[in-house]
Parts: sequence; structure tokens; C-alpha cells
Amino acid sequence: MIQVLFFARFREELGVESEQIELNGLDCIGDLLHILRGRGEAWARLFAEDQRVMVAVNQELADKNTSLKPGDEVAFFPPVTGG
Amino acid sequence: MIQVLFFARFREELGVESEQIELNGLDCIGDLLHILRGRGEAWARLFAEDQRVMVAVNQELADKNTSLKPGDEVAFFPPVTGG
Amino acid sequence: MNSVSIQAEPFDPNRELDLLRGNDSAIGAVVTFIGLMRDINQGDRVERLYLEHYPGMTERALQKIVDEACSRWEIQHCRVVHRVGALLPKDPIVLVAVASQHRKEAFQACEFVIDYLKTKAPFWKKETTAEGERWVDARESDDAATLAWEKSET
Amino acid sequence: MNSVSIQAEPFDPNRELDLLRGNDSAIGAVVTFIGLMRDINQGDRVERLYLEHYPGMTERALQKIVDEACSRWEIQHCRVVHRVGALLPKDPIVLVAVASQHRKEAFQACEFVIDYLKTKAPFWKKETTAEGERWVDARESDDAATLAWEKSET
Repeated sequence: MIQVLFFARFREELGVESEQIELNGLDCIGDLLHILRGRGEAWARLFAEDQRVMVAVNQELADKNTSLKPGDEVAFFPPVTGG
Repeated sequence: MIQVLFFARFREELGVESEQIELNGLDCIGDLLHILRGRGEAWARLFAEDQRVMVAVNQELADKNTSLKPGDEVAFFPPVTGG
Repeated sequence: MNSVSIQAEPFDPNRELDLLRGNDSAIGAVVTFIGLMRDINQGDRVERLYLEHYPGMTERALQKIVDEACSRWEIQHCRVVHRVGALLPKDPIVLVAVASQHRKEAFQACEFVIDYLKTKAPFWKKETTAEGERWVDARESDDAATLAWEKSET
Repeated sequence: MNSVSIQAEPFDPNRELDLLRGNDSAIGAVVTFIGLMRDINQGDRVERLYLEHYPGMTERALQKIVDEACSRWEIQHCRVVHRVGALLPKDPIVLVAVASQHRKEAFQACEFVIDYLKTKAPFWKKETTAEGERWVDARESDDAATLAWEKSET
């Protein structure tokens, strides 16, 4: 299992803040994105290839090639706008 | 007549803070420097060609080509060290 | 002393400077950046702002940026304070303060930290205009600033 | 509001920021430089410092530098405060604060003003060490910084 978090616009548009996902067959962030896109229209749109999506694994910025292991904390969010 | 001021190390080493000088034949700062160098050892040393001397005419930075006219306020000082 | 704070409360620039400097008499330069809430964004009047963040990761991301600044430049102290929650126009949002022996390093490190914070630290702004609420879009000019630092070596 | 002050008294950074910003809600960035007295110069411990200036010309020179910064960059306000007279280690000597809509302009204008101040404004430092008093020498690195701005356009 991994924990997956969604922030800001993603959390609002998907209506999900946090969930547990089975790691079965998911080697990296790219695999996880593939699963998420298959969940329906809002998911497919937000995580489309041409969308800017930021991702963190265990609170460090990551990318689609970052590998996953049980217990990881994964977070998806739109480009940041602090400062 | 022009008024000539000396600041910081120049004032201390020359022992002069301010003086009035006749403008007779002095067209520019270069001419004035020539006169000052002729006043003795300390003057010749401080205003030697290889020394860094800053000069202002009427409170604006100037150089040896800046022309002089009656009533001007001329100031000589070493490179500035504020900030 | 390097430190990072995320807080809902306003900060006091003088107090932050005191914290930064401590009793260090070798500091010759302090450069401070303060980012403030503007009352206009993309042509619309903004009434208020809500700043969301990712607790835990935000502190780590800021600390990492500060560490990288310290490895790139000879600086003595760096402090970052960022507010979260509800903000109003003219409110200070973020403070980055860098102390060093000489000024050039402090200017560069301070600009580096705020440039990186803008594209790497997990904060999101939601603003309220007369038409309602909207999430603020990231700026391309901020990506360009980060990219310029990544290409340069010191 | 642009303004320049030469004063023997200490300055309060918070008060200077308030003066700079006034009631302007379009400011997004404030960059501040504070120059402090270090207790070491050229390897010697410095006990105190005396700052001499050229009254009248100093104010004009600083105003001219501020005016040039305003013509080079889109900035909204600039304030310069410089102390004169007797100073002790850790005392703030100078403050340059620049407010603008966006941060890049504020960083550049602030660094420009302090770089120019260092080579063009008539101040002179005399320091007291264990061996007595001495006039501080100008730094070549300061000349280089001014020259770099003179060669650059923007």
C-alpha cells in the first residue's frame, strides 16, 4: 500500500484529499498516473500528458520515472504559487 | 575666486579644510591641480599623476577636464568609502 | 543560524533581522526580500487570498533550498518565513533574509532562495475577486528564473 | 516615494519600510540592503569607526543615484538612509530599500544603488584599531561592480 495525497485545485476538482492505493504492479509514478487517468473524465483531464502536474514522493519532488515502494507517501499537485 | 575644499585624508595631510583661490589663468581642474602640486612635498605627493584623486565641481563629480568659472565650489578627496 | 518558519501569524521584519544576526559581529551585509500581497492580479481587483501548503514537505523543501544557497555562496545566515492561511492586500507573505560578510553573495543567495521557493516549495494561492474564488496560475517568468539558476554555476 | 537621509542617529528598519511603502497596495516586492559595521577589517580588530561626509554633495549624489535607478528599472519607491559620525561594531551603517511590482527589478535596482553609493557618494571611513586611527582604503572590487553596471544596459 501507498498513501496518495492531492492538494489545492486537484483536491477540489477530484473531491479526494487522501487515499490508500495497492502497489500491485505499480513500479513507478508513471504507472500510478496511468491507473489514475482510467478513473473517469476529471482524472483523465487533470493527469493528461499535456497537463502540468507536480509530484512528490516522501515529500521530495519526483517525476514519472521515480520508483515506488510500500509505505511511500505520494502527493500530486498543480504548479506551486507561493512566495 | 573659487572656493576649494579638502576632505578626509587630504584635509588631514594638507592641514587645510577650505580656501579661496584666484581663478587667474585657471581654465580647468587640470590647471588647478598643476598649481596645487607646486606648493610643496605633501601637495606634490597627494596630487601626483599616479594618485587616485576624486574631484567635484559644484557638488557634482568632475575630472581634470572640467572647466572652472568664478564662484565655483571645488572639492578634492580620496576615493570614497561609504556604505 | 539558518531557519525556516511556516506560520499563520504575521511576522515582524525587525525581529527576523535580530534572529538572523544573533550576536555575529562579522556580518557586513544583510539582504532581505519581502513579498507582499498586491490588490490586483491579472487585471482584477483581489479582495483576499488563501494560502494552502503541504505540511511537512513545505519545511523540507525550504530547508533544502536554504542548504543549496549555503553550498553555492559564502553566506553566514539565512532565514525564511512564509505565511499560510488567510491574507489581505498589503499583507507581507514571505520574508527571505541572508547575512554575509560581503554584499554580492547576500544579494545572489537571497534572489536564488525566493526564485526557487516560487517554483519548488508546495504553496498554492487561491484568490477572491468580485467574481468569486479562483486558484492562481503559476507564472512562466518564475520557471525561467529557476531555469537560469540551474544553468549557471554560482 | 523616493527619499534620502543622512543622519547621525540609528535608523529603524521597520519604520523605513513603512515610509517606503506608504499606503501603496500595488507593491509586490521589497528588497532591502543593510550594511553593517564589521569588527574585523584587513585582518585587524576594529574598535570603532568615524564616518565623514561632504554635506550637501552627499545628498545630491545619493538622489542622483536613486534617480538613475528609477530610470533604469520599473520601480515604485526607493529609500536610502546613511549614518555619519561615530559607529561601533554591529551598528547598521546604511539602508537601501526598493519597492516594485515584481521582484527582479527590486533586486537589481537595490544592488545598483548600493554599488554606486560605494564609489560615487562622498563618505569616508576612519577606523580605530589597537594601533590607532587609519583611513579605510577603497576596494577594487567596488570599482569593478560600478564598472559592470556602466557597461550593462538595463
